[in-house]
Amino acid sequence: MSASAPITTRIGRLVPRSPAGIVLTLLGIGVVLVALFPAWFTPYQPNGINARAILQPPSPANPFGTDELGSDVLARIIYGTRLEIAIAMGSVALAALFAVPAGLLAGYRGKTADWILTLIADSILSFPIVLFAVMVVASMGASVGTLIFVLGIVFIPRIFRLVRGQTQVLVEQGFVRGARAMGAGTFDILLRHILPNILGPVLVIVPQLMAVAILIEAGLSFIGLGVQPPQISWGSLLLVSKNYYVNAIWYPLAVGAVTTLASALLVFAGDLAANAINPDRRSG
Amino acid sequence: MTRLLPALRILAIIWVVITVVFVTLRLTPGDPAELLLGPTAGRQDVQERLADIRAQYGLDQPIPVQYAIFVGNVLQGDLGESNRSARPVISMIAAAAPVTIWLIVLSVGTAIPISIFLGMIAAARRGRTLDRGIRSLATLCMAVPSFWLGLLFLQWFASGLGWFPSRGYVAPLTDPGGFMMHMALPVITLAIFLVGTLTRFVYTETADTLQRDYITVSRAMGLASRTILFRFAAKNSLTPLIIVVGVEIGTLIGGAVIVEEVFGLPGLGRLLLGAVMSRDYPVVQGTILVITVAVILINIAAEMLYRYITPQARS
Amino acid sequence: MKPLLEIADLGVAFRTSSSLIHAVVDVSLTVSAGERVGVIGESGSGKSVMARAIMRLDDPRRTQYATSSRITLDGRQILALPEREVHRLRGDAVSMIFQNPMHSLNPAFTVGQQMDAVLKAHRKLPGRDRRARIVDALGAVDLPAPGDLVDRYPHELSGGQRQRVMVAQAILCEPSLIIADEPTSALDVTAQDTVLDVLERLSRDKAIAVLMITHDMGVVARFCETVNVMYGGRLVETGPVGDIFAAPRHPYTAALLAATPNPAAPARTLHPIPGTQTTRRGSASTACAFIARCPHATTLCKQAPALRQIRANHRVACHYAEELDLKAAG
Amino acid sequence: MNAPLLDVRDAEIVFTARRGGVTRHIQAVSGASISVARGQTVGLVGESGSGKSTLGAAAIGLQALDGGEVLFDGTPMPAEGSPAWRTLRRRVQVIFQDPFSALNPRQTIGQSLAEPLRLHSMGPRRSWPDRIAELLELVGLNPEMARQYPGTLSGGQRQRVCIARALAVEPDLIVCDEITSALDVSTQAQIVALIADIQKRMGVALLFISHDLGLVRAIADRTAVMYLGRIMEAGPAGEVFETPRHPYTRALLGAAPIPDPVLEARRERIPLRGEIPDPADPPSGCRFRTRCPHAREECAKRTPLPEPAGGAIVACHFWREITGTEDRS
Repeated sequence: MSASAPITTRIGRLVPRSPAGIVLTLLGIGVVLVALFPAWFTPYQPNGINARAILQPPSPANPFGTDELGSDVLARIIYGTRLEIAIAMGSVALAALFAVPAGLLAGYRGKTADWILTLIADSILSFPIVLFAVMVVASMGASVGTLIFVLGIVFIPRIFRLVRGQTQVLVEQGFVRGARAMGAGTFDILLRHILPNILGPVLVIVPQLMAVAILIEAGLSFIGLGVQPPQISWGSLLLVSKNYYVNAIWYPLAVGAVTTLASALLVFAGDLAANAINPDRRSG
Repeated sequence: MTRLLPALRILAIIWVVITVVFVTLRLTPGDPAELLLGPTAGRQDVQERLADIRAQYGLDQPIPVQYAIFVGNVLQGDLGESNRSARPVISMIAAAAPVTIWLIVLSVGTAIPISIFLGMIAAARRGRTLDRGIRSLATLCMAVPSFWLGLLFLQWFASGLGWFPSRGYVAPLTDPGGFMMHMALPVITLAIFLVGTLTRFVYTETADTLQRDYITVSRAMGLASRTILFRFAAKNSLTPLIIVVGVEIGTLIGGAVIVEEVFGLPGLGRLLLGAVMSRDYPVVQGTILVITVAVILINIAAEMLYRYITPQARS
Repeated sequence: MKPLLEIADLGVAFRTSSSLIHAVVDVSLTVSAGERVGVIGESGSGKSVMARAIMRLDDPRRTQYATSSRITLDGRQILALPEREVHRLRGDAVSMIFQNPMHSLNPAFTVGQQMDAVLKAHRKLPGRDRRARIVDALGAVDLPAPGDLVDRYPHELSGGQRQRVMVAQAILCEPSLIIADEPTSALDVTAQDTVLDVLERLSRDKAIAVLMITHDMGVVARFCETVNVMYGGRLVETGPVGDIFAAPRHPYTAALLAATPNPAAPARTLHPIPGTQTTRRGSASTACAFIARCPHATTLCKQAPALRQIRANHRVACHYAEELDLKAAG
Repeated sequence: MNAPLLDVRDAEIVFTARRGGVTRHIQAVSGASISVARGQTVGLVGESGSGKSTLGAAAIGLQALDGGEVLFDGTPMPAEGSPAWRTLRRRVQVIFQDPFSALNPRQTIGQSLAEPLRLHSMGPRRSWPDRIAELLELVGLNPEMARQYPGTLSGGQRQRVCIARALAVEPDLIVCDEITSALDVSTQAQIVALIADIQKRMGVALLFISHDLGLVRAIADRTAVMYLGRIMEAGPAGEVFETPRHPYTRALLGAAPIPDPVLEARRERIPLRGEIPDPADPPSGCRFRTRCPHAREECAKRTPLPEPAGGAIVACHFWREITGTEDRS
């Protein structure tokens, strides 16, 4: 019965019902708030230098301890969230901006446009992400902008393939064939019939891509090709904390655990959303 | 999938890859010849060398000609010389490649059986505690930054407990035991990520297969659940794994680049990162080209193997 | 003589997260050895659920059988047997054929490999004997060149051929009963004709009883000796095919007949049944299942009528079974 | 006014499919002609792979022809996008098989019904809600339903909405492509009764495509029987069903079960040999010859052309002999 209800309705229907959905939604809102208003969540400044409190172990005042300059590690993680979210969301948005129209065009028109676009997408896809990033960073220099650009490029084929595939399926659906039979133009069909029906599936892979973005950011920053200190991201904190595995294990441990947890929850959210738009997978 | 003939499509992709590598290098601000030459401090023959490089890559020529020369060189296997050591890039790659290949092969070899086991068990016990546990673990494996995990392992198992040597590499033929000891932690680190991805895939495929009509038919015809799962459903759900492993090789190489850095393995990753740090552009360019083309070829091989195994796709 | 299969007061309900869906309510029917029995109903009538209950194919964690339910096959109480015992019967004493032949065969294995697994599960035979038996079964369903067919993959066969392979697989262990769940609904008429021919001949020659689940009155008329009409999870009429088609006594049976297209009848003779069948949630309703769509319903029908005998072997669940002039209505 | 509303002449449609590097030319429709008069219902029967749906799509300009022509109201198909094309899109409508995919799940029923009104500027926008309510009532649905999404509707209700949508622009011809094959028997009868009633009241012509002989017999004035891309026999429905002349029509009628055990037992069965041949490599001459019980050498050499037979046309070299001999026995 609910199999063909609007996708957003189905996601909307799921979130309030499943406890996991509620928790994740609240958590998501929380993280966005942390990114927007970090000062609400910690009394410390991220770059506060305190020579008397260097590399202190966790305590009630500093739950994750302090770093090599005496700053509160939790405060640094909190202030790093903003850049993390900006990179994850920015790259996905950038990719969607190009991939969605290209996918629609390839899936709807087919023929030459399709194989040229698919060829480009497959070519980008055949570069290992990290190598592609290393190459571009080597050429353009390391910065947050480069990172967003690189991730945006590598996400394009991933969104493109999805949109193209969904479009190809939808084009064969009765309501699209019917609209064409009634004389609806291409633009009309894409805008009224196809786009609204692919938004759901696209939204479902967004959390997964954001998780990839967080991991790649961490990896690249760690090898010095991503976010450069003193800018704070989780990746740059992992780079800085590299030297304290022996003397202040809580420092890298806290940063790494937060990164892992964040990307795991994003993957999990993606799974939940996928189940919501494809319920037959669960109920059998 | 595309209308191009498969072979033509592969050639086209490789051509695009070569072009992208060429263009990316050209985008770099500054004189490409100087970049290719590398740091010039303390060198007497700068102008001469620059002229050599300009001639070698045709940098004094218009861009299209430069491009043609570049493609021509690449097709002949000439990836230029390191601007640091003046060694041919191709021989540097050949020297570093075995380490990376070992790392990847061992990780894949470790991850596949574990993933198949975990994924199939989870699918067979779908919806129960064991299933949830396995899938949460898999998600976590996928989400953990491997270099961080590697450093923790180094700290605990190498520095702390002293079970493994902390960094470095020994060739398998010189000292098989030492090779295994040096590779153990990097392989585990990479395999953990792969186990996450592959377990999730095996689970999804198997759970999907178990819902198919033909599985119901097998049950209705009285086949044992063991037979259904391990003889029949396994073939349906594990053949696509070939394709996925092929695709994951690309991701894995990205991981290997960083893991090699952490464990001090002298593989392609270190070669590449070292080259980036020292602005050794011919090496950067050559390494990326070789690895990417290798990944493409591996994927094609995986696809061919899949087609060979799958009866519907064969005809 | 004791019937081969006896279903008594069968009730099947499915648990969902929020409610209990009563799919089958109080269904009783019998199948004698070698008999071809039809079960007809539209989607939601519970006919397939009933068929699956005979083989206990539904997930035991979701499925609930009414406590009074009994399914007796050849003296065995199916619902009381341990799972292991039921499993031994599946494909051996009882076989099942499903609706969609395109999905019933595993695409990754040859016809022979799949049939061999079935034979291996039930009979201890050397490999060569098993192969001979498989080739025989494929020949028995009129498939050409059965010796070659064994090594073919399903995608090389047409829908009609695949369904005949399913029939061959069903008869491998010489069952006494075949449950055929809409075996021809996905086939073209000519392929359907062949499959029904094969099933009919096997049923006669080997005295295999067939329980034919279908939505098509034409298939019932073509294939069955007796028919059970189901509506809304209940049995509303049962009896010999000849009697029921000549003089249906339940308004639903009559309406279904009038709504069935007939290639042998002159034009414009299709009479729709108003309204739609509704699925029941929560407790089973106490009213007649057909009350909402029945042109003859009265207040009496708020009490569910029991299935009662009106002629030899002909039973109807309608308060007005004797009074209504249903042919005229149709 | 004597010209038929729809006249498909010698339609040829070939699909090119590439699989595993091999190009296959699937001859979906080969020299098929069919015509529909104003207000008439023409049934097009055939098994899967017969090309009936492709022919139906070509009849209303949704499928390009590789040969032959389609005349609608005496004029050839206009170029896509031309003003005449837009007019044509109003005058011909189509209803598809699967009611579950026929309506956009993201649009309300009202929005779906407004689409044809908007595309063909049917009256001022503010008149649409009334028009939509009127249409819903016409097909026996509650006008309130305009606010619902298709997800809450049953298959039969959705198919009614599709009928309403087709009627919204007052077309001259509706192609019904297997519109009831996804429905239950009782719902099927409702839909067929509804469309037959509307046809009678509004005088719209129907091209009714179906694999169900009984259904076609129930609704059609004329019937065409298709096999492997060709029309085998066509004529008044009663004549085709009662005195079938083509061996394929006879086999098809012989295979279709009759919901009457008495007639069923007496039904003459003509078992067909083998399977439907590959449409990429159809038999030479008569397409049916590989399965025909009466096939001879001649059938492989010459393609039988449709010739008049009573009130019908039959594409068989030997129909006289076949019907003659069997009538005597």
